[in-house]
Amino acid sequence: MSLAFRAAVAERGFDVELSLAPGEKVAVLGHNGAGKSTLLNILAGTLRPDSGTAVLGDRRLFDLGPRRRHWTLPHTRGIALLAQDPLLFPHLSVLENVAFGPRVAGTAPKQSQVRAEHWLDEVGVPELATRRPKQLSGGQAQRVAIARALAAEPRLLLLDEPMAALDVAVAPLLRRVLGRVLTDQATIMVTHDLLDALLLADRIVVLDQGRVAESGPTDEVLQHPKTRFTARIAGLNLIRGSFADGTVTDGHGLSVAGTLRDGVTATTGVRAAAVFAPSAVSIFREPPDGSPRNNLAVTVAELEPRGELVRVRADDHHGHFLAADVTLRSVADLDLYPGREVTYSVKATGVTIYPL
Amino acid sequence: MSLAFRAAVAERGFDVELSLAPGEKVAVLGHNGAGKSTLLNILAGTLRPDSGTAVLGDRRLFDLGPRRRHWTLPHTRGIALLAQDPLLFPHLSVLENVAFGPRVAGTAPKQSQVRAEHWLDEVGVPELATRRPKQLSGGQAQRVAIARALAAEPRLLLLDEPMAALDVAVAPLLRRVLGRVLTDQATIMVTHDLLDALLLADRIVVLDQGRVAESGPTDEVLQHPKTRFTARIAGLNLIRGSFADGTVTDGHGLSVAGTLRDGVTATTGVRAAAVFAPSAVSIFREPPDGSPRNNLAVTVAELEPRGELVRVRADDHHGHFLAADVTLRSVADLDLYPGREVTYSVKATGVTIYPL
Amino acid sequence: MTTTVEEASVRSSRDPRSRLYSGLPRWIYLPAVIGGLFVALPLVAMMLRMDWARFGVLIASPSSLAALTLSLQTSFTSMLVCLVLGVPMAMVLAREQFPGQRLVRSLVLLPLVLPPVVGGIALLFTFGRHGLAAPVMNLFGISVAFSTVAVVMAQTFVALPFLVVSLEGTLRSVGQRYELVAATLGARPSTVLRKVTLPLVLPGLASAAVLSFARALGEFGATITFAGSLQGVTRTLPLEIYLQSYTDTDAAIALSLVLMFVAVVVTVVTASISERSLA
Amino acid sequence: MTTTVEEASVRSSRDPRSRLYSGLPRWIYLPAVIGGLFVALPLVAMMLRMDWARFGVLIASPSSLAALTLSLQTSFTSMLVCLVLGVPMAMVLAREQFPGQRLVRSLVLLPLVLPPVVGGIALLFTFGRHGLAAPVMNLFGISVAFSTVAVVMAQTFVALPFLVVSLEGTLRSVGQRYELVAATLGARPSTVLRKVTLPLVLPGLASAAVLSFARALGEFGATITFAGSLQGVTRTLPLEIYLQSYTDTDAAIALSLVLMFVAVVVTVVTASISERSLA
Amino acid sequence: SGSATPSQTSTLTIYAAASMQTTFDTLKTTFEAEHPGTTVMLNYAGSQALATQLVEGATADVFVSANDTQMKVVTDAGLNAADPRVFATNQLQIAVPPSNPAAISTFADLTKPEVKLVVCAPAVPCGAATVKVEKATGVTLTPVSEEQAVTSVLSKVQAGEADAGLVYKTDVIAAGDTVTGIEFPESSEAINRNPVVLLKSAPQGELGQAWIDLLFSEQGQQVFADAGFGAAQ
Ligand SMILES: Nc1ncnc2c1ncn2[C@@H]1O[C@H](COP(=O)(O)OP(=O)(O)OP(=O)(O)O)[C@@H](O)[C@H]1O
Ligand SMILES: Nc1ncnc2c1ncn2[C@@H]1O[C@H](COP(=O)(O)OP(=O)(O)OP(=O)(O)O)[C@@H](O)[C@H]1O
Ligand SMILES: [Mg+2]
Ligand SMILES: [Mg+2]
Repeated sequence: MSLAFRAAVAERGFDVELSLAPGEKVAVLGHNGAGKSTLLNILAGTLRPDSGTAVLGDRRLFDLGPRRRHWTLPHTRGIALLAQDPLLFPHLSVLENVAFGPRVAGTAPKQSQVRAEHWLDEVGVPELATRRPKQLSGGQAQRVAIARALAAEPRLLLLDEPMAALDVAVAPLLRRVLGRVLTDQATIMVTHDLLDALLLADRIVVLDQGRVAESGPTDEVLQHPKTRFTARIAGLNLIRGSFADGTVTDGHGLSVAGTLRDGVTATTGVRAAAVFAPSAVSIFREPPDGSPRNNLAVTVAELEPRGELVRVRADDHHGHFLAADVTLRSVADLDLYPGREVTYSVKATGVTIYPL
Repeated sequence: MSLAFRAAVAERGFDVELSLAPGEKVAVLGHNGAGKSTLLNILAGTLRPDSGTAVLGDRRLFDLGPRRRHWTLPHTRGIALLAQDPLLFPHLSVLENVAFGPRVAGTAPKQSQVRAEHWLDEVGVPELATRRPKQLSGGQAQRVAIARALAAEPRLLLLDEPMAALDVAVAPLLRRVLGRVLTDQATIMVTHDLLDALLLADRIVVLDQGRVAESGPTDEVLQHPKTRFTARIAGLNLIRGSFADGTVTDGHGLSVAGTLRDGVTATTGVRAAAVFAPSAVSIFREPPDGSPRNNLAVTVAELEPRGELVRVRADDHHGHFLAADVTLRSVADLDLYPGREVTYSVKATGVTIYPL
Repeated sequence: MTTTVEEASVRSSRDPRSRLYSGLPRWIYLPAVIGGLFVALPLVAMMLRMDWARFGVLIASPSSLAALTLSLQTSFTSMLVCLVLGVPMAMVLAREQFPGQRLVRSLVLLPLVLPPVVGGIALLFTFGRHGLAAPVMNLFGISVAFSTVAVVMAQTFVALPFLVVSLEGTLRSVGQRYELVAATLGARPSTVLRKVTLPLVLPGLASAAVLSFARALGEFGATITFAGSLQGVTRTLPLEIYLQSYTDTDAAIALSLVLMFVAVVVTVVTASISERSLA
Repeated sequence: MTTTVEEASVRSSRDPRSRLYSGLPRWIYLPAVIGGLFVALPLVAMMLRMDWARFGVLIASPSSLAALTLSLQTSFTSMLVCLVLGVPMAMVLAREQFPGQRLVRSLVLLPLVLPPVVGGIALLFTFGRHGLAAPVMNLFGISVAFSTVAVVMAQTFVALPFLVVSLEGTLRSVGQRYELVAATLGARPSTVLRKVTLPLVLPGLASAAVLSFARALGEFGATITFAGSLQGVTRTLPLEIYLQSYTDTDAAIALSLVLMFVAVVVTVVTASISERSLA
Repeated sequence: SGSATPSQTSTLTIYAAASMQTTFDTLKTTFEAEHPGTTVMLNYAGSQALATQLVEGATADVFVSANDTQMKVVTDAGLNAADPRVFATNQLQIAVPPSNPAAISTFADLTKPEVKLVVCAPAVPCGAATVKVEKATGVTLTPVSEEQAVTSVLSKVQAGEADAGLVYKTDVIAAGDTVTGIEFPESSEAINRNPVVLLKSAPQGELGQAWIDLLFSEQGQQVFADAGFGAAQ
């Protein structure tokens, strides 16, 4: 089931073009308000764009523009949408919820029930069949919602942050369920979570301010981001500039030394990206006198705790916000706070360079 | 302003005893549903316990029990409560919001305004005075809410996850504001965030299922937790048992070798805790043949992504869930998933042992 | 000593449910109780005036029974008509946005505030023999004057706004999210309506229906003006009460009490049912 | 070809606001429009019947003007009384939990369904010279029957439930959180009420007040029974309409149109004000 | 005390059946001219509503009923200062729309099956009169509606909803040219009497008596005759 999609919603500053190969699973990443939900809603048919066209497999979903007013209703599209809130119908039992899709498609009650039982089994909660939705935990409800969406046998499944509302303890199990049941299912999944993308998606599409910022195979995009925005999502620091002698120098004169990515070559003057992980950064109060080749004077902008680590973001005065991960203890010891001047130190072996 | 507090709410399984030295700042930690908000609501006077007594400074807040029905109304207590949602009065300007406390306490309009301006200045947003609450961002609104609470000059300030609803980018700035303005303010702050506790609190109280699980000076509790629950909150693995020969052995025969905490001694047979950080754990598919003294056979239970790292929790079949932090890449390389059998390997130098 | 304030505030603590702070100033109970009494006393006064010994006889007279039966039948029918017309109206008002929506909503509300007699005159002007709709109605040989149908029309006219207004509120507060999910699962709009929307708003629908039933039950002015008053055909309970009040005040009171009783039972029962199903 | 379904569904797309899927089956517009016409046509019919050339003369007669003035005065006063009694009632119903709450709520609703004439009789039984409250009232030398005060009482009796029911809904949906915050900032309950609760529910309060004003404006049956019909003292606009209908139907229609006009203006204006302040 | 002292202003309160509205409004002007400083307050409603109000303690000087029945309610309660007197009488007429679509000309025509006839319910005075006529003539009417009030009968004839209605002659005259009245001899079988009485608790007893006197005066009787009433008894 291939998808060709283009749509614009002026009011939301949304203008996205997208195409999917048959059976491909796509993760859509992006900041809050980037237009991820807008994309899914247009596809599902609950929001009509100002203009655009979309074709799923052999069927036109919409074709809107000057003089073109083709628009199909959601229930004719074969596209199921599952959001953060499972939204199980509260007046139906779990089994009836899952059987809803088959039933409204005209399948006989008996057969619908069999199919519902099959999918409940697939998502690992066959024992919940007779419960009411309000008797379920968040994780159970979300599994049932997945079963319900799949039982409708959609040609395309849309998932809008399906794990965002779940306990951290439940999300991994659900991720595993999804990994198993989505094997042959064309899927577009919106997520804030790198792990989802990594484990479940063949391709990543990054949206920024209603536009596609980057798109490509999952590994490639995450390991070698081309835009600073994607780098930030992937949790990496990225500096773009021209390459010369193992060093990338940006327009403001900031230079970062590093090692070329395996198997690539670069000629002097070519546009290139230098990428390093926050964990590769050490923080010093005074510029250190040691082996690391890269010492950047920065001003701490914000501290964001992540478990035992704290991610420190700092302004390098060249237009970059660079992240470093340090321990809670170091934050206290170094007396880090927004506004403090420190030095980021990165070994050249921790920096990967590749041409853009 | 010292506080002596004891209260029980049978319906919520809540039974907490607590006392505070004058001016002490306390962080209350605990799982969802542990009773943190219940504690604050009883103190603020918006919830009446079944029984209990509380005295703040020289004033009795309540004294409930068989035949004892002393209960003061919230507005007479001098206890301000600030929750996750800033709840600025939408029909008043920012300045009027902050001046609300002084005004209802009978201060003259002019003076109230001066005081409101002072506190807006303190929290760093004097320029917002004339705005309406709906014209503020989440972080701005929360700062104004802090100013409003402080302008009421409460004898005790209660903060219920004041930063939970804020963008990660805004929280650190607000934390800094709090650190500055709360200097001389008796405060009880509920938080899920270690960094808050570390930076803002003198003391930590950990609640679990409506009871105080642990309580003590911040550093002591976080570095040397006494209960597994607290260890988990502090992001550490804890095994309790009896000490013998540099090793702690629990009731199920699980042994962990480590090094004694600086400056303490332990005799054989004494009850002791062995603590190690998730980052000290390496994961192997097969038991490795190397220097680490501790190799524990475990079953992966869940994967929880945290930035570039993934926290793996695994069951050691001795009643512990042990955490390990590995990179995203390792999760994929090791093919980790819930149910997989692996080995956790920890060097003895990574394990701290201290008597309980 | 601050005891006075404190003690007073614990007064209601004997009720275990009131452990949450209500924050009401104490003086507010004074006007609230006065208001409650103002509404309740007249009802009590009516009961006290009743000659209970004659109650059974009074309400069992043939004309009373005929009126009661007719009232229950027509009110029930009106409720059904209100459902058939009012549910779609509420759905369109709640789910669609169109220009002039506010005006339409306030027009629909108008029968609430129109004196019912004026409403009856307006109905005569519309559906009467020489009314606005007469040409169309004559074409189909329909004549409603002086028939039970006219009673139902008058009752529907005054009761419809109650149903529309309260159901629109329910629909808005339930929101559209479940309906959208059902659509993406392949359910066509009619199916969504039948299998999702209506079951979801059932408690609200029930209480809206009851409100319209109760209003229809009490309808007097529009009925007498538009439908007339003939025993067994158009003379509903309120009309019978009015007529009885000429000759036998006791009978009128007795019938009023019956009317009130039916209304209270229906509303209390529905309220408790819908509260339970919401819980 | 699925064109038919698709094309039809885009019909409303000329309205830029309807970019969101409403999910209504198309057939639902049929009963909705029929329902709308059923309510609107009678009002149109009345306007068509009006002899507009005489309109000005008819509504400007001394008795009409006296009735209009009296109606506006008494309805406004009733609205104030409804506010004074109804706001506390709504607050207690919304914020407190007490046994029998459901019964109290349905008793308060009763005047909604009681035929107003019966309501008037009940008021006579209570506040009339020989009524239930007479001993108390005589003690203070108060006599209300057949005075303008009686008109206000009759109107308040029927209008109060409108205010209480709609305000209680608003109070519940606004919730108690702001009130609790204000209390922890040191505001006593009365201050919270004045400085927080009332300003917060202002839009809902305004529309509830208007609803009660409009209902009071249209009150007929209880007024004529309890207060009588003295020009300038108790003869409000609906009573004048009733009297005029004996002799001059045109005048009655003209006055009804005036009544409707006042009601629509007041409701539309308030609706748009409260929508604006909610936005 | 009040009426004799012209310098004082006084108010005379009269509870009058709604059917008296036109005539009493005329007489009010006359009366106020003759008694400077006096205001006449007229409370018009159905006789039955007025009787209830009086029994429930309303204060008035004069009660004017549209029939003997409601007067009896008041006298039975002992509220009267003197015996009621009948100052005018009234007779039924057939009211038809101006076009007279059913071509009614006699009382017997009302029994034609295609005629939509509305009458008053037996409980109200005009209905009681209708029953009397039926009994006296042996004719059985089959009305489509038995209305609660004369106005309801009239408005249905005016609207053309009914082909004919039985109401009082005075009502037909008051309705002007919106209906046409048809006299029928059988109406003499049921003469309706309009009694008036001074009330015991009258605050303005003398003025009240003056009003009653006005009703029986030549001038008063002329006003009633113009409105279609029969003479006092
Ligand atoms: N109902 C709406 N009406 C108008 N604009 C809207 C509406 N919903 C969202 N927007 C705007 O459209 C843009 C895209 O929003 P969208 O919900 O698609 O973002 P998102 O990527 O899903 O964000 P999030 O991660 O917060 O879910 C944002 O600027 C948002 O403010
Ligand atoms: N209004 C309520 N009525 C009854 N029980 C409640 C109510 N609110 C909370 N509880 C129960 O009381 C217990 C303590 O809840 P509380 O809100 O104090 O937890 P918490 O520590 O603040 O949790 P969280 O981190 O989720 O805010 C829980 O078991 C909860 O289910
Ligand atoms: Mg979204
Ligand atoms: Mg909480």
